[in-house]
Amino acid sequence: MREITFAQAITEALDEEMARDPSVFIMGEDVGVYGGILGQLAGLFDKYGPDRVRDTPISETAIVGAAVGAAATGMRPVPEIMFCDFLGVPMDEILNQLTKMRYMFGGKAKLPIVIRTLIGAGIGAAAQHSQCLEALFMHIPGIKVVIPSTPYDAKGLLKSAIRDDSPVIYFEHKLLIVMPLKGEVPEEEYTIPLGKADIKREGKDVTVVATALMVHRALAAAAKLQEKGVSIEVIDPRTLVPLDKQTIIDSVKKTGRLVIMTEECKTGSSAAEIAAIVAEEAFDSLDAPIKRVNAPDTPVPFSPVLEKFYMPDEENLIKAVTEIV
Amino acid sequence: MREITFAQAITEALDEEMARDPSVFIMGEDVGVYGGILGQLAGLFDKYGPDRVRDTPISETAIVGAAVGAAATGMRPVPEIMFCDFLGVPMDEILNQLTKMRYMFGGKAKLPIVIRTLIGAGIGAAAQHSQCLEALFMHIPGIKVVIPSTPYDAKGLLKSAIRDDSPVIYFEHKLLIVMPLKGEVPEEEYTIPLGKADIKREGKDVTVVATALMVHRALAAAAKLQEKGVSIEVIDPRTLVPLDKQTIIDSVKKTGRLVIMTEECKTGSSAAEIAAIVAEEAFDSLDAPIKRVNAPDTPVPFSPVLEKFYMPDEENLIKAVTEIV
Amino acid sequence: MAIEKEKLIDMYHRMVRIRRFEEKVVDEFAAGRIVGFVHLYIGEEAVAVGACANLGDDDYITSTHRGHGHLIAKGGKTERMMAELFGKKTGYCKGKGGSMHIADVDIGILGANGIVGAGIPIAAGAALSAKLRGTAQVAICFFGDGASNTTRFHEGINLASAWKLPVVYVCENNMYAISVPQSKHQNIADIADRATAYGIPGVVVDGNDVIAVYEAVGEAVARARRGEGPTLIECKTYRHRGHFEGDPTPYRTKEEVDEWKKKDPISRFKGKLIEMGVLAEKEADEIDREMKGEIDKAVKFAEESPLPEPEETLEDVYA
Amino acid sequence: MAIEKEKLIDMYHRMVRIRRFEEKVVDEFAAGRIVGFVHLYIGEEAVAVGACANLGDDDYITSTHRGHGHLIAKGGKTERMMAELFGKKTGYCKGKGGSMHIADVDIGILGANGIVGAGIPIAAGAALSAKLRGTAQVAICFFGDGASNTTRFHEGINLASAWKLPVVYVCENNMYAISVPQSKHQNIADIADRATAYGIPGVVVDGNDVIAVYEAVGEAVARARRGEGPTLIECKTYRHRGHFEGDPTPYRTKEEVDEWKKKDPISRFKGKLIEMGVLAEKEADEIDREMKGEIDKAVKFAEESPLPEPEETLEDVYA
Ligand SMILES: Cc1ncc(C[n+]2csc(CCOP(=O)(O)OP(=O)(O)O)c2C)c(N)n1
Ligand SMILES: Cc1ncc(C[n+]2csc(CCOP(=O)(O)OP(=O)(O)O)c2C)c(N)n1
Ligand SMILES: [Mg+2]
Ligand SMILES: [Mg+2]
Repeated sequence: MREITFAQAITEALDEEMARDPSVFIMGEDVGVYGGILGQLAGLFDKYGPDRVRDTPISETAIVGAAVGAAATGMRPVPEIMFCDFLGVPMDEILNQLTKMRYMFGGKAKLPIVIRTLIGAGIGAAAQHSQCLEALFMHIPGIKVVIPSTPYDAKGLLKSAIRDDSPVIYFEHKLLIVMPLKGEVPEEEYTIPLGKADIKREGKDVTVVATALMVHRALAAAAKLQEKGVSIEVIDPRTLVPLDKQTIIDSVKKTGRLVIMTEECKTGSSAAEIAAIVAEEAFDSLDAPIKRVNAPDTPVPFSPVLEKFYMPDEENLIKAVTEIV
Repeated sequence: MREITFAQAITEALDEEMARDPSVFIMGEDVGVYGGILGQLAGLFDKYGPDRVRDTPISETAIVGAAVGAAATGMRPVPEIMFCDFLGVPMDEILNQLTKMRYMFGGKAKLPIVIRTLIGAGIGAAAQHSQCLEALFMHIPGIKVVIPSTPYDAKGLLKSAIRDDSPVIYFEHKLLIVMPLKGEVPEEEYTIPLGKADIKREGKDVTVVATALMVHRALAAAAKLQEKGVSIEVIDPRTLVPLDKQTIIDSVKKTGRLVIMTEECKTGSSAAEIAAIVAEEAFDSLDAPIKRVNAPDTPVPFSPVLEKFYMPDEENLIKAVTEIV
Repeated sequence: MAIEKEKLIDMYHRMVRIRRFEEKVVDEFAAGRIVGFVHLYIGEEAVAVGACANLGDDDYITSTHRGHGHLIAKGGKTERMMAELFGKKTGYCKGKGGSMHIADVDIGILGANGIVGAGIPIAAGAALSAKLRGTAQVAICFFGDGASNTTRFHEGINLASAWKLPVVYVCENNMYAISVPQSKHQNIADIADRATAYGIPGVVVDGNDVIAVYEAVGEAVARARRGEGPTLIECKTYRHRGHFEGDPTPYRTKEEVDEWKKKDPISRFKGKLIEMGVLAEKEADEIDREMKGEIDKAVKFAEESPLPEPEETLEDVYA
Repeated sequence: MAIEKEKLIDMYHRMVRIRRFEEKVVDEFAAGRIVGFVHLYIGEEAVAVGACANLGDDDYITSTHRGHGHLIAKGGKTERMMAELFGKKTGYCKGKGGSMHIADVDIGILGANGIVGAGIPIAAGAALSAKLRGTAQVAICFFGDGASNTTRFHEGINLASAWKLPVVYVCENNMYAISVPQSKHQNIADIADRATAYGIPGVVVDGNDVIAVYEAVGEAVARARRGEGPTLIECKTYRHRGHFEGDPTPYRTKEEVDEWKKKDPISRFKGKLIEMGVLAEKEADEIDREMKGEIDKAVKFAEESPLPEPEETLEDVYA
């Protein structure tokens, strides 16, 4: 099968959905001529023009607010917030309009909006351009949370997100784009349903749930642990809301051991929620404490030596696994 | 001992700290002549005047941003965001300035700021004026999170918060103010250290961790459960950051059972983090699944019948406890 | 005066309907049958009615926390509004929204809103949608003097002006943001001056003169439909009641309130209509009775409607 | 021209120091010894230097993502800056901040900032602090044309004007927000016109003329110190390099860049100083050599400085 990059997967998904449905349009900072700050939108401006690929002022509040107004009146906006770190700016629009309007109106409005945004450390971008903020959105009812780890997933999930009638936030890990990560993606059309985890590697001793970049580090750790005779099952939830907890619980029933690895700051992360679910709903299957491998509770530091220490890696995961097997 | 209301406890703390330290000042919407939307600041404007009790425009971004600038240059601002629901507006200032500046500057700035704000449902204020958002701030390193349940705690914790050299967010549950909840508070000065849980009731069968209004519902449930012969220990963390996990773990070691009850939407709540900590650090002491009693993952509905269903209550807690004893 | 008689009478109808609706809300709130935050529009009716009189059913409005007037002016049904205030299943939001969240998307009402200024970018978005879909729809966005200091005001109007969107921004300057007078919350006298910042027209209007509002907004709506972009219209007005029901109003004097009550937009309009020979005193009484009757029926409808089932709390989060 | 010779020469020094510093950064970034996002100020030096020449050590500035120039103009040490860019322990932020977060609170530098417009309310807060403490300090806030469309611009300047705070807002209009030209991100030609919205003076200045900037900002600083509140000053300028290092600049032409290079603020100022008889060509060369030497030393200092220990990641979160 042909291989494409993570960024190309995103471009293709947008391209196909825009071709398919004239109500889909993009708006954001430097999405036009620039093609997205990391090139995720290359070529779309030329193909669809300035009406459907709209450069905005630096006005994240207006971007999300206008998306709400456009969606409530029949469009399917795909706004971009360049880095997820900037989601604090339109947070009120997300917290009080986007995620609540349908409910407050008694089910009368439909808000088919996909907010695309970059997450993650690893390129020396420091504290305000490197965060992983998915947990904040997990905690706000009314928005689905998508966090792909491969070009295949990125494309299939983005297409489903755009077709979904509810608000979605879609996180792109910048290192997967910059590396660039390549992966197999069929020429034929496909979609991936939101809410379906993917078992990225089967195993029987320990369940590791990981997201985005951490999926790759978990797989690398799993390969090393295999050499030591420890068999790891790596589960990529792909969407945190809806969360496919059944796949996780089924795996824990098999392995009896769970480690959750995400790049977020540990306290209050998506890893906490997954741990809490398993401690509540699959307690009897557990043979060992639930471990979390996360970034520390600090901002992301700049210096490469500090940033490396900050980011969870294979060694951290191997250590956590070793403590419970 | 004399009894005062929850609102009076807050007023007294502010009054004493303003009298003590001329660098302390208040700013926010309707904090002046109006005395705070629920009267939490009654009398302070008359006593300290418009320079130190400053009515602001409806500009939450500027309120927090200006607090950062003032604090970095020697003042101790106590900004108010009327309802926590509005914290989405200055979220960027919180996420990227307030909580990160010290770190990004390599430890060179001190930001002694206390953001006061109202949380909670129960007065028919609907989706945009009733939320409990403490989990969002737990997940952002760099800010301490205070959530008192009694007038005594409210006063002692607020005084400590104002004296703390780090940013603090201080949540006032509106129902505790509106009821109004009264409680014993000594005339003499006292403070309560941040990071010290309070065992509001001792028990031996089940540990219940609860915050804010839920502490009172947990105590009411505990009284009923006592009649059925189930002995509940009720722990009020009082601060979620720093979290006194030792007191919780020690209690779980004694009881072997844990239920966490907060008014937040369940997914990604502070209850999830507490569950995850115990599942990670006190797994061997657990004899049963960790239960969470929370609001559902929905916005807060308006109609009193819906709002009542939405809010966790004694019955919900009794049911959860009954499932694990 | 080129306004047709029917139009004028219809506007008068709507103003009275709003007033009677809200007077009833005062009583029901006092009686404890309506709970929560209720912000009344009494004294400001000319703004909503004058503005909305320029719109059709498929045009849009965004409203505020003080929304009853806008909704009624745009054609909202008083019985479904009252039922919502009573928290009933037959309310516009099935009891989920309450006063601050009433909406009727089918007739272009994109919701009252509990977040000050939130409607400003939302209205821009609705206007963008109209533009992208190639319709002649416009959006009117209502907001207060206090809202003109929010993030949403600046980013929303800048976007609308940069993109020449068909939206009319109607600022209801009632001189206070809760307890804070305009002179303390901003260093300008006329909010319309802020139009300069976006290169769009800014207009000051007597907000208690429904015809003046109608005409100013009419021009702006025409401009918007021609594709020339947004206008900022400031309507100077006053709320007779406290910020919300229960407000002790320590921040203003009785004299000030009395002064403004003399400028009551409904009596003024009535006087004018009588003077113009368009309305007789008797007809005015008739309209008043009719509206009272409608509102009584609305209350009865609300009373007799069923409450939602508690489990409905869990519905309507996702589409 | 009432400016003293020493002052003029000092300003020239600072402009050259900024230029030499950043030219070195270009090389070090290309060599991979500096990583992350690096936004260069080359071509805009007159703004920072002209503005900061009005300040003392205890006055404040807030800077931007494009901060090197502001920091050097306000007295920041190039060796500690370079060490920070190298991620070293001796850097201003012990390696935790990098280019976008360099600060020196001791001399009033409240930080470069990776969030566009974030400095605007922060500067208002520093000015409020000065006012509350009863000092004569002022704050200068730098920001770009793009930043003038953000939430922070509006709320921050409105607050500063409502409270008459001693702050000067210096907008560096370099005609682009990354790839988006001003004409597309706002419907006005002069950002200074936005002063109208806050009832404060708005001034347009040639941002490549350091003396013009110095004088305009000087007047605003004096006004601020007199307690008369903020001023908005727009400096028209241009960045010679891409938005950040690595930017392929598909959004502008080489002709446009060349046109602006002809208006280079440093050569212009040098020409003027020579013309005024304040500086000789030889002295200018000497200054250049001196600055080059300083920057070479800064690089050496950075190179030879130790890296932070990985565990330092965990420090400095709480006070
Ligand atoms: C973002 C936000 N901040 C604060 C509030 C609290 N609040 C509700 S109404 C109001 C005053 C609004 O003033 P204005 O815009 O002039 O409208 P008016 O009430 O006068 O009609 C405030 C501060 C809010 N609802 N939303
Ligand atoms: C809130 C926010 N939104 C977007 C960005 C991404 N970004 C960084 S610089 C920039 C352009 C800034 O333009 P301008 O204010 O004109 O400053 P200039 O770069 O031209 O000096 C953008 C969009 C950001 N850093 N912060
Ligand atoms: Mg008002
Ligand atoms: Mg610019």
